[in-house]
Amino acid sequence: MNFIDTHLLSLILFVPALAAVIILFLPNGENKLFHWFTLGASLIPFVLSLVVWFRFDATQSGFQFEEAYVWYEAIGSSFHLGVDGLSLTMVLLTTLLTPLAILASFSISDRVKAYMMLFLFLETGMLGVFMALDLLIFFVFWEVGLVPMFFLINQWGSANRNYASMKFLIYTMGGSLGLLLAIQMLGVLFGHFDLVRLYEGWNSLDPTKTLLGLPVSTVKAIAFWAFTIAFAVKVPVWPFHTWLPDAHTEAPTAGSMILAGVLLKLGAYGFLRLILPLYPNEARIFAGALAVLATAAIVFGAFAAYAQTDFKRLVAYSSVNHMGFVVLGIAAAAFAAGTNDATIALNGAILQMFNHGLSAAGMFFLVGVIYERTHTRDLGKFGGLFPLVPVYGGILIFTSMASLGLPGLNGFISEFLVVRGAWPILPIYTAISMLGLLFTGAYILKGIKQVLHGPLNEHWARGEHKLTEINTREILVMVPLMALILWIGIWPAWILNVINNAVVKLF
Amino acid sequence: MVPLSWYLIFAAALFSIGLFGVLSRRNAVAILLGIELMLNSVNINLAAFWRYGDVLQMTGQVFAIIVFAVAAAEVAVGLALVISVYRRRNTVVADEINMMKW
Amino acid sequence: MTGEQIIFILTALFTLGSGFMVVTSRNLIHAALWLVSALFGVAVTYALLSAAFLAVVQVVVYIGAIAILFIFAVMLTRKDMRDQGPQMNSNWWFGALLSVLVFVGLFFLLQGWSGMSRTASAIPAGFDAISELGDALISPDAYVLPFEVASVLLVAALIGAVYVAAFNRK
Amino acid sequence: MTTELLIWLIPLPPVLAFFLIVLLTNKNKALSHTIAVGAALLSWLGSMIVFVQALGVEHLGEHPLGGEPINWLPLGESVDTYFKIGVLVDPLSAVTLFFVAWTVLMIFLYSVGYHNFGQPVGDHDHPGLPPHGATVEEHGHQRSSPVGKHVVPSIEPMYSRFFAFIGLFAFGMFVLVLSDNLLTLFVGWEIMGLCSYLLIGFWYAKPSARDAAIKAFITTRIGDVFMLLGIAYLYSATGTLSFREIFTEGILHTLATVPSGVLGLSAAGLIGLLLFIGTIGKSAQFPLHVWLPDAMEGPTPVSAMIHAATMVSAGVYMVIRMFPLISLDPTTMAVVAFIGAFTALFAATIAVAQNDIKRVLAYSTISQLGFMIAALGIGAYVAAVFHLVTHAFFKALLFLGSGSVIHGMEHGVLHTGNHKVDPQDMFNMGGLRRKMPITFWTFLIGGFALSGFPIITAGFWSKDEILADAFGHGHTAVFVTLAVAAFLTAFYTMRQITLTFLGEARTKEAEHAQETPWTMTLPLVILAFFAVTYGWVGIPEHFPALGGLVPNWFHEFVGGTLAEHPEAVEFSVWPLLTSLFVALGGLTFGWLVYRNVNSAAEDRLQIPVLKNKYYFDEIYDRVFVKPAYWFAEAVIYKFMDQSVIDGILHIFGPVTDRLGSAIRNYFDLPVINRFFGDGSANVTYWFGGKLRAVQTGRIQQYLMLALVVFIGIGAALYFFLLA
Repeated sequence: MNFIDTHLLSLILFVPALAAVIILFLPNGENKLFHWFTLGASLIPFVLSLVVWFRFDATQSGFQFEEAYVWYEAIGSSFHLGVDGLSLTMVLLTTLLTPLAILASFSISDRVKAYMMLFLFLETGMLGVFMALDLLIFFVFWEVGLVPMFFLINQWGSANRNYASMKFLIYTMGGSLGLLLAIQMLGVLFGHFDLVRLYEGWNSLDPTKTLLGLPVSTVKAIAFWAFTIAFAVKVPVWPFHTWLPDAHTEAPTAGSMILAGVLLKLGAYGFLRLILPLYPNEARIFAGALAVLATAAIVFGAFAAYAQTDFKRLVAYSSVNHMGFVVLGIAAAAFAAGTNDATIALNGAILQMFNHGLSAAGMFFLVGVIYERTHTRDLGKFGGLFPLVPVYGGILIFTSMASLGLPGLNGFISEFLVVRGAWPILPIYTAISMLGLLFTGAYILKGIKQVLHGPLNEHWARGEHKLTEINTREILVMVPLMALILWIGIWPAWILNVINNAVVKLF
Repeated sequence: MVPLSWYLIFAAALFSIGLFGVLSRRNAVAILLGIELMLNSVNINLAAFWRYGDVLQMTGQVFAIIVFAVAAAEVAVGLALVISVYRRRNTVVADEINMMKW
Repeated sequence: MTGEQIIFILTALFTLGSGFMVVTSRNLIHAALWLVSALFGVAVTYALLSAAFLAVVQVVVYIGAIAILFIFAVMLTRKDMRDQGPQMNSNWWFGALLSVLVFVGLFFLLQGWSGMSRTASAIPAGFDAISELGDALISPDAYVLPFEVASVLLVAALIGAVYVAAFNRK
Repeated sequence: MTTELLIWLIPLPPVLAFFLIVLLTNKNKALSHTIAVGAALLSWLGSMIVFVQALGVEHLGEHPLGGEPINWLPLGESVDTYFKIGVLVDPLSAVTLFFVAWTVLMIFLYSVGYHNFGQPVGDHDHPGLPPHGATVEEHGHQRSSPVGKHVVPSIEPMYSRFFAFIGLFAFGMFVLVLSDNLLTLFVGWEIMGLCSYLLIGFWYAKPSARDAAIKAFITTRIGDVFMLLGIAYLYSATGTLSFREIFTEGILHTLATVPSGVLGLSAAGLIGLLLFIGTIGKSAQFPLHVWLPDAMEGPTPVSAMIHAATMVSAGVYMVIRMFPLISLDPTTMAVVAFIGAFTALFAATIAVAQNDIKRVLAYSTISQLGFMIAALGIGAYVAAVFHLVTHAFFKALLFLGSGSVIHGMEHGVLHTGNHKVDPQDMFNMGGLRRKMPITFWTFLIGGFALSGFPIITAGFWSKDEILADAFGHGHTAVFVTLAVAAFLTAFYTMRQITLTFLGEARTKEAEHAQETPWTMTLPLVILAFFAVTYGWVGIPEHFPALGGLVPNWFHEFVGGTLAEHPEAVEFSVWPLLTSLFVALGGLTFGWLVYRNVNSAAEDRLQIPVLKNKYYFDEIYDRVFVKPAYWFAEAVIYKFMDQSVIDGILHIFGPVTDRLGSAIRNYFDLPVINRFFGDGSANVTYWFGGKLRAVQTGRIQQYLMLALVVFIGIGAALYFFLLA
């Protein structure tokens, strides 16, 4: 047990990858075996991360469960892992959503082996980003996550998958180009990539000196934007968001769940983990610009979602809208770092990340459920399905309401905290983003209206097209999500406590 | 007394003669004969260095013995190869054994 | 010029002459026989160097075994006992040139070496070279390992030779 | 059980009922309604106990019940900055709790009968549509039926679901009333918003119901987002949302003096205004009133829930709750007064021209809420609360009564089988007083209370107090506006009663209407009791003759909520005379005009502009809804995202493509490929071709070559290094 105790994070990180390798040696064609094996393998990190969660000491500052190994000594990079309240929340989200996404992919019958392997590799990639305390490792995992997702979209996606997957890949790669350069620069300057030491070293640079022949402030500003654009693409911040509707829409259901649930969080996590601590001054200077973009994402995202006729696209745009609140909170915190308002805004932003992970994954899954049965996502082709699928309808309304930010469910808490935190700092942007909140209601209700309500579309009522009710497996996917949505909505203290302590200690 | 240089020059001369045989003879067996001469010249050197160096150290003679063994092995394998080639290609002329040509 | 020197010169001339005949005689049988005489000259040289064991082995192994092996090989690889065509290849002159060059090179190198004119010290009284050699060959402190390796090599060569020269079993 | 714990527990039974019904018992109708009604009963019981205990507390306003709040959101560094929630029962909560508990229980009970429990399952009923009736075998009491079969009302297909929804709704209201802070109040507020959406759209398969539900949700949400901003502002300005902490002298003073930077308002003014916008949405005040009449698409108990007991009251309740804050800024108060008074009159004029029995009541509700808002705007705190309570009782009574009427009419429709007859149109009714006597009498009481029929009805006392306050404090404009609105109220109420119950039956369906079962009439009777008697607890002391007979308990009790006990206004005869005149005059005038009107065509008040509600729906559709959709689709999605952003991205594609092919054609192919690539290969090939001659395969030549090289290198080394 001692080994497990001291290597918890490594185990969480590499169990999926190991399982993926084992899958390689399983006999071909045994789809059931792949399904259950992958599910089992993805549950191990979940259980382990629960262990971490309960052993985590929220009152302590700094990173916990740290592990450091020699990795690339020549350039001063070490394999340094560790979690604080911020990353632990995200790790938990990832390890929770992955088994659910895998359970959701049980309906996949095409090249199951490769699919499941990609999924497990994807999990490792995402977890690595959240755990890494070394910039180079961070970047490596950042890119590692990209590849499986590209193939998931490209191979198992729907009609327009080539376009979508290329757009996703190129967009993100383009963004991370600057990130890599900036990371290299930091590495060259300091001779190491260790985040904990960089927090101190980078900020204690004498601003009057010159670096690489340029004033420190200029170098920092350039590096700031390099980081920011990489993360902004991933979040995505308006106007870097157009890859998102395409990728989400074309990805297979489970892919969309993970894409919306976790991958978008990578960008926001980057903001919180790297940009705010490393560039407090630049972040304050450019917070206004960031707030404009966030507000644009909230408002335009909501409008664009409202304009959709494709159910999945509607949900995809809702992600732009919701992640806008995360960025708004970050912008506010950047502008007034250290104040109580900033703390509240960051609490809201991080909780919103978690909440959006739950509700967006749920929404994408529900879209997937109905898509699997009807093979269409066109809102105009549904209508009045509620009597046919009452359980599905109930779940859909519940999840939609979480997405809409109904009080009593999780989304409200985080959105309120963001609004509360941002209001005294950025009142105008906050006020404008309320317009987005209003239209959030409009597009959610539009979705429900077109799918469930109204006169029954007889096409789905009988015959071969008869719509079947959501099955037990699919309900099982939704139950943990819904339980958490409700739990956080009613009693958020258990998670907010961890987040709050991290925020107070970190910023 | 015969100085060391005499032996060495004698060995060098014998070596050169052997070398000439190796380089110039057409017959593969003759080439092996040349090699024998060269090996012998080396052996002379070894023996001479033993005699003119520390007599109590037997290294030179031991080496000479080992060279004998190697020479015997070389001749055995070499002649076997020649015979084998002769069987297949009906020639022992080195110029005609050029299967390894581009 | 001492007698020893005279004997050496005679032996050397005899050996070199035989060697020359080995590489030049048209008839391979003759060449092999000339080899025998050259090896014999070398054996005499060993004797001059007080290496009695080597001299004996030279006669027994080289002349007795290897030279005879050559003669067999020559006979086995000939359609008839007569030699046809030239025994030298077309580049023989170049070979000769290179040989001379090598000799000249070696000569020059030896000229430049300080130990060239060294003379042999007397063999200590009671020194038995043969038993010393035997001890050296089987002593674990000395050369037993190379000796054993050499024997393994011989066995391998023997088996290899049999294998290579054996009739094609196809 | 301590009172604090009991207060915490009051909201729980309905929400537990919701989850129980949804998850477990939704297949069993009887069990579902038993659970729901039982839950309502439990909450009612708890509320009554708390109410009675609250009555027994001296100076409840200063020492409200509720106990210590608990930490809910850990925020910031210390427990001091954590967000705490708790419960609070002060006089305002207590009286609200009283009427909420009663009306909720009555409505739950009423729903059992309204949704035809005990009736057979319909022939062609479909989830999502109202029941169409079921054909049953002849039972012998309808001998006129020639085929031996006849149609009776059928049970609602989604019966259990209805009880689940109203359970959640009741939960929301209890949460709202018992909250000690604005955030949980908002939680309850929004849960009710969701429930109203679900309940208005209960018959979701009807496009009209579906659209009405969305309209209700979105329209109220407009107010909600502003309210949320107000909450955020208040929270950031004071660091707390707890009523007990906000309504302290220091904080209120700070809020009143700190400028907000917007329109010259103080912070308190802006917060008040933002919160008030929430009320405008929730309580359907002008200009966000449009959703409420459409909300009539829901089943009638829902209308009663929304209009009387819960949702719209919630809006007014919130303003009353925040009155100490809102009253700090005169500008905000003026806005509140103006909106309230204007809405009162505006909605009353529309109500005059409506033919749908429920729509009349809907506009009447808007109008009455306007009264309360206007009362608050002029500072008449107690009068507003009083009217809120009495209105809740008599408006619930009226809605349930109208539901009873509709139910009776539907019975008639099923009997005749003529489904073209709208059972809600008053011109299809008439003479129902004989068919449905209990409904008639209770409706009459409710109607008179609404009109403010003097002395006996509760509505008179509360409305009179508002008018007296307006007059007494010199708000003449408000006074006149409200007086006119009150006159119109009496007028359209009498119009309604006349058209529905009096005269002769105008259709065959009305002739065959039937009295409704006890589950529906019992709530009517109980509510009618309160509609009359509740007014007597608030008779002004100086009222001629009656004043002083009963102590003005209400004023004393509710006034204690505020830090400064509000003074009762001086008695004046003018407002009394006015209210007597408008009530009796309106009633008489209404009866006179409509006793002989037999069809809509004869109704001279069917003015198009009134009938079409001043075209607000159309205007909003043109000005907001359609442009919003156009903006969303054409501008944001099609133009900005797809044309501009993706367009720019798609430029990258061809440009990169061109660039790539240019590089390929002009650099890669000629330079790299042909010169360097092919060139180096060619050179290698050429050399190889030349050099291959060396590879003769002849061992002696190799050896010679090696020797040559060896000698060469040796010689070179010798000459360059050793020499």
